[in-house]
Amino acid sequence: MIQALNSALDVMMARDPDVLTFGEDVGYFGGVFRVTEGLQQRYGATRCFDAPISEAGLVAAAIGMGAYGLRPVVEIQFADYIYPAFDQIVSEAARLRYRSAGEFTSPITIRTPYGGGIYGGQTHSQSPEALFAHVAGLKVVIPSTPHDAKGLLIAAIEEDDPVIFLEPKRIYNGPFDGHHDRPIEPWSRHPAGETPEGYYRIPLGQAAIVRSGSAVTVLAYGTMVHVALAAALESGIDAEILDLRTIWPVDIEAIVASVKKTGRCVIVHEATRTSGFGAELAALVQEHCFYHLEAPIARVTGWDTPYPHVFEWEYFPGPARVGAALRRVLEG
Amino acid sequence: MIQALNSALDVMMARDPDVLTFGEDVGYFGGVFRVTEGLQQRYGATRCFDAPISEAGLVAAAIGMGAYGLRPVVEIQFADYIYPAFDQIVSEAARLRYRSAGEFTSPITIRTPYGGGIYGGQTHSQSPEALFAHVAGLKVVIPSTPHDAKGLLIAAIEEDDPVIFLEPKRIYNGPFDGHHDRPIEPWSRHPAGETPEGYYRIPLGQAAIVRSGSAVTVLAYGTMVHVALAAALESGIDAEILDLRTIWPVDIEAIVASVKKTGRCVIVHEATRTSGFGAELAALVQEHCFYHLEAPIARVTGWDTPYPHVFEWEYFPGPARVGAALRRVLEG
Amino acid sequence: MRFATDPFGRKSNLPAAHRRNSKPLSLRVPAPKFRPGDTPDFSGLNLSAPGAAARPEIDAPAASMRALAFDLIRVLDANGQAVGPWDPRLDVETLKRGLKAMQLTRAYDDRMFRAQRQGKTSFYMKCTGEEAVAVAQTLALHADDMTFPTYRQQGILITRDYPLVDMMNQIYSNAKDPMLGRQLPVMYATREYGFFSISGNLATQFSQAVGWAMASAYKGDDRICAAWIGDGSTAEGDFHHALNFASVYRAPVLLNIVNNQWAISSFAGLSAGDGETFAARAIGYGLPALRVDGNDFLAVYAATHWAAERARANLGATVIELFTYRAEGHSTSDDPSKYRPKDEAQAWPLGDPIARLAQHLMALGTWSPADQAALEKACEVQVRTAQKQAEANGVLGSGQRPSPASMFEGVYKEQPWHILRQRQESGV
Amino acid sequence: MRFATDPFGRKSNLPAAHRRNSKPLSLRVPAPKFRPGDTPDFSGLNLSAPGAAARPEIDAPAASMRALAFDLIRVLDANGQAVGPWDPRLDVETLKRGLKAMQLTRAYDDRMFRAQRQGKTSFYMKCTGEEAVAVAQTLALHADDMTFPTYRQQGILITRDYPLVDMMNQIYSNAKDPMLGRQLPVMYATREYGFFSISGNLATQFSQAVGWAMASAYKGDDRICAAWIGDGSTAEGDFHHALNFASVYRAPVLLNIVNNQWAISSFAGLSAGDGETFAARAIGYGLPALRVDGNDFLAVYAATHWAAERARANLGATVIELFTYRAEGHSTSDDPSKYRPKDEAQAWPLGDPIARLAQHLMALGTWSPADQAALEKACEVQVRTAQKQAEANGVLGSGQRPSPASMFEGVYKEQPWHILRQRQESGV
Ligand SMILES: Cc1ncc(C[n+]2csc(CCOP(=O)(O)OP(=O)(O)O)c2C)c(N)n1
Ligand SMILES: Cc1ncc(C[n+]2csc(CCOP(=O)(O)OP(=O)(O)O)c2C)c(N)n1
Ligand SMILES: [Mg+2]
Ligand SMILES: [Mg+2]
Repeated sequence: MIQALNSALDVMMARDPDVLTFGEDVGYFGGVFRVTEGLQQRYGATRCFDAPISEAGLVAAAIGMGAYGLRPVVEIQFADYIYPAFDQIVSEAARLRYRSAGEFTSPITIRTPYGGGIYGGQTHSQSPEALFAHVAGLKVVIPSTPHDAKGLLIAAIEEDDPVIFLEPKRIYNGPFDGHHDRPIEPWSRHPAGETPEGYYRIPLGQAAIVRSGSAVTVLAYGTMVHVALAAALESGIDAEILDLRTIWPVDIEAIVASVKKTGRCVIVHEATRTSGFGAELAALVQEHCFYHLEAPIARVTGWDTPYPHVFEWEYFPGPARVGAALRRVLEG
Repeated sequence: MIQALNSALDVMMARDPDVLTFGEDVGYFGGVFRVTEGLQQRYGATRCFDAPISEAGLVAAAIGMGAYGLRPVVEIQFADYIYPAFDQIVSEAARLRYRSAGEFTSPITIRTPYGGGIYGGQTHSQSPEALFAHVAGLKVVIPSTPHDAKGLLIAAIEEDDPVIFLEPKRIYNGPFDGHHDRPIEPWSRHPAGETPEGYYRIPLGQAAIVRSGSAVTVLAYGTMVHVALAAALESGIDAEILDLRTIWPVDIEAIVASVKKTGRCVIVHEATRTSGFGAELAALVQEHCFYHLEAPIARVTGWDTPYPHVFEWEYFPGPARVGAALRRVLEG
Repeated sequence: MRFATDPFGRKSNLPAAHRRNSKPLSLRVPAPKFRPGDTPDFSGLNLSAPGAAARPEIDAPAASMRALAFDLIRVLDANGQAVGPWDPRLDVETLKRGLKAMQLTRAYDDRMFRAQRQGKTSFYMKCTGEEAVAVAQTLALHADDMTFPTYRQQGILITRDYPLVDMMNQIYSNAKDPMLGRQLPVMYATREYGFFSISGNLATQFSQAVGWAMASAYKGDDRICAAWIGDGSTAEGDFHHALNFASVYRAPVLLNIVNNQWAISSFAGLSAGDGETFAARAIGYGLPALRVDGNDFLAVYAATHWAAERARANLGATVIELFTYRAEGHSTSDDPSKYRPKDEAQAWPLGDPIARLAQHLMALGTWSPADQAALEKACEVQVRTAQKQAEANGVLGSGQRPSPASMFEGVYKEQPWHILRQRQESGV
Repeated sequence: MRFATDPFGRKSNLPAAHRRNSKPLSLRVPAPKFRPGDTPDFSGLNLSAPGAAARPEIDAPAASMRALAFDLIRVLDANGQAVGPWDPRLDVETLKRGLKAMQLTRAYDDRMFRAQRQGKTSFYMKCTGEEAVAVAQTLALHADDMTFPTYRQQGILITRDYPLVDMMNQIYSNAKDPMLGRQLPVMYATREYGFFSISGNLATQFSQAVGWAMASAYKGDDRICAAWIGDGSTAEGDFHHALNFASVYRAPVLLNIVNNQWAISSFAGLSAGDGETFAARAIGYGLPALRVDGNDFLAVYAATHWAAERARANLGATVIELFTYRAEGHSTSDDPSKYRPKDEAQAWPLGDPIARLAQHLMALGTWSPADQAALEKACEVQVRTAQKQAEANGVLGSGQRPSPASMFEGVYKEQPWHILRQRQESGV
């Protein structure tokens, strides 16, 4: 997925001189996860450069650049460190178009690795997507494969509105289905691990059905898509799995169509449960599909605690927990 | 409600020399809403003082004071300005006890006026409660009457964990039921407008049934409690209205008991809908009461736009909209 | 290696020779010199004499001009004469243009303040006493240089001839409000006039401006950018980010600190630190700092022009502290008599920017009290005329306002499904 | 009053006399002097001579000592002699205590780094080359003064005799981990030893420390407080808030900037601004600043002691820049040869703090190479012994760890219903 993201940036920087990228350690070094590797060499230090350790400052700079007419892509080194920039994102980038009646806009993309599963402890593991989904004016995108990552990042950069682009770092180097005790699989063996060369886009706002089924609908995104697939496979339950890809605005039609078909719904995310994005999904599903629902909608999520270092796998909502929820909802 | 909050601070400062309060304009001037009026005179400038315009700085100072052993109460002038302090609240205050295994804690209270209805435009009207409800380690409290405001603020100050104390500014000076075209009512004419002298506490985590009913449960807090009451009265619907008072941890037993009784549920808040706290409430209600529900849970909320100055009353979820939802849910 | 015990019985690892009884600490909470009831007395104020501050070349290294962060650049002397190296030697036409823009700004403020009191709008903020800041600075910039203002730089729009009627339409949130009724009064925005959307959240524009300037430099453009921030707002992190980014990337931006000595009820001592100037903040970032009498039109013009030339020459950012005084309340919601002496504004030794520029023109022999009276009258008429036009489009509460459906537009470029449904649900 | 047209055909309101063609702007992106493959050469570095910096009285006004923000306080000369007014004249016992603590810190780092490479833990961070910072500063404080460290001040714990075994238990997240397995390695916290919980979020502790110091002053306590921040982290807003609050409330706090010249792969020029020192940041806040050779144990001790005395005397905060060099990678996840010359650490002209203090003791005639070798050996043995004990409690992945149910505790003082239910749901 790293190469796919790198390729998306490469493609867009080649196509559009108004695209530039910066962030902590992204210039000469190419980013702590190497997503911007080679870009400074290829496009020069004024198009791919290091920023001071100032998340608020670099997002603010991006907003100013966006107001000028550029399309900056900034990296926040870990999603856990996005909070210093929260005011600039929420009060400024998100509202600029609306508050200025279109005089100024924020065509900026904020990329950041998120999620756990790497023994990163509580400040290298967080999943803050719900905080951004609550903010009118932001779009929130989360890919689950290299193929999607590239197409979605290109679409995000082309967006005229600010996009929070969350990259599930646990699957940077290969799909991960939650079986941490099994050998690591590389993307090269995964069908969506292959990335077409050059430019292509995956429109924002469209979910993908990654597995068809009729017994229950699973709503997932990021790493959890792979976990859900494993859970379906292992439980033998005929689950239909939707990869939301864009968290907000979400693909409501795809969700409603699937849940109306299956009558049951399990929502999976890694973030803490309370007021997580799963709550919104549950609310939407019951609003739109109430009369089709045959069991309570279940949420499988991270627990409402900080991400605890040594309890990584007790915390991570792995296939066993998803499988149990599938069974519960089917019994429901 | 202003006097009630002032009295809570007064009572606690008199009882406990470790309680002190500061914030922008709270010292000599007594706060832009006068909540801290007279406290500097009474307790001296080192116990009630002005802070620089630095929400992050003042929350950080409070965290440091809390680590020392004090119980600081800080004011954020408007909830709309809490975002610069987001990192200090979310990454620091909320997690300090957990991450240090109890070596250090954050017994701090962050008071802030929130909500609309005062023609404040988009930066004096926001309702950010959901953002804090998502963060493990925080408690979130919202009073709806002077009586509760005082008892809850005292309980919040006595809490050993950080509390976000959101004050519905539209009802600072009197209950407001959403009928902006009617004369303003003062608290003196409201039964819960009276505040006992001296010390009393309302425990966090307990909802209040402000109106019993059997047809439908309304979950509300802050200003919306009064709106919901008006809607019930005007629609003639036998609604049971719960004032949550503590948003998180929420009084799940009270909610479940009521919804199991009525079989229907309407959730009302002023914040933008998507990923708002109403989503969590809807998710919880359907998780706990699925088999008792006779209609989809309805959410009546602010729209997913910034709070628009001239469209105050189109935006505000007033009694007409709540009434319509009540009817819809009863038909459902 | 065990801890020793100190005189308080606590373990201590400080060698005995250095251990000391310490007196109990105490917390210092600073306060302004004068409160209601006090007689304001600014005689102790350390002001440089007019003409005294040195004027370095624009390419002088920042480290060579640190003294300017503590001096005060002044050009107009007590007799209205322009003195010293910072005299910008402006032609009379420009001086008169400046005077007129300041006067118009004041007239506009007065009318809009009154309109709020008449219930025609919800809120208003004046810049009385600070008109030279926005007006002289705008005149010293190119018309297409970008500005990132606070709510107290309405003078930029007025100097750039943005229509008064449109400003008023915004104040009234009426049918022709360029902000479509979405914004609190005074939150103007106009791309055409190079005026960035004012934010209700203090300080955020300061670091954004640096990004804009970086973009201009990145594109090989020749437009520079100026940003403003209040003394109180410098306490926000964004201030620090702005100075750091401006320094690191040598951004062509003017970072203006409007020190009007008050932030609502809080005095500047809460953000300036221990008796230091705001300009001194620049030193730690290796940026040049100019500290200027903000009520001296010529000094403000000259400093701004110097900094603009420096930015245009690719030499980077300058921090300018404009030392002035907020002569009126913070906003229509404020009552300053609650926290400062009523007559403090009158006692302010650096006077009023309009009176001082008029005095200068008179000293030059090209202006008279009658001219000044005529100008005041003309500005008032111009404002009244505009006001009539604007009120024909409605005032707050009149019902003449943008279509409520527009409230659901512009959250995103295209309206997503959920907002569309919410509009339908709203019935508008 | 219409816009004129400037030479670019754009409207302009700048008077003709001042309008100018401007060359296109360009964006400056700074870079370190040396990259992999280059030969590092620090000969251009402007270092004050040992003994040269002046030593003011602790109650001297900050404005009188601005020069110290640009000088470098050094005590040890090239021959290991202590020279100049900053010589703290420490007794030999204290010097040896410092040497031992530094050596133990280095030995501890080496073992824990190796343990990570052996898969016994997930992560580790060394402070190699920077040991004098934490050790000398801790010795110059009282044992019950509070500290707000970053992840590179493990030397504080070691100097205060916090048990090595407990530190290792934390690194291993084992059954006896004082942090209950909840935290990434190196995120220690201990109230008893006055060591605040290290945060993964950079810079946050800096302004919290000021709050702690304000509390101490408010209570009339006599404990002061010290905080540390890295050069890179000074770019965060919290740095600015810390200096501002410390200045405004005259908080008894030492604000230490550890300038080890690197922030992961980013050089200090990204946070220092245009060639300025970090100490210079203090000037704008009216705070005294000391810039110190961070590898000179005596200089660090003396500067810290000076600042501590100032704080204890209720004279407020001091900013100390400790100029040092991060001799190893940022953490076990880092490979510095990717972004800087491999031998840059060796080329660093201010040497190694342990070697320099040992040299000083030898110059005093109370230490020998054999003593030094014995100390190294003793520290290694001490660390190995502790390691064995700690590993008996488990290492990461060994299964010996706190009870999983404990993961649901301590989010709040009392476990609320939802966390209780989640624990039940989890089955632990
Ligand atoms: C982030 C934020 N915090 C607080 C406020 C509330 N507020 C509005 S104006 C103001 C005072 C600003 O003072 P200053 O920066 O000196 O500007 P001035 O009003 O004097 O021009 C405050 C505290 C705000 N708008 N935004
Ligand atoms: C808010 C935040 N942003 C980014 C990071 C990632 N990060 C961890 S350490 C580091 C470099 C810090 O450098 P410096 O402050 O110089 O300290 P040093 O490591 O040199 O001691 C970065 C960028 C973080 N932990 N927190
Ligand atoms: Mg001000
Ligand atoms: Mg560093």
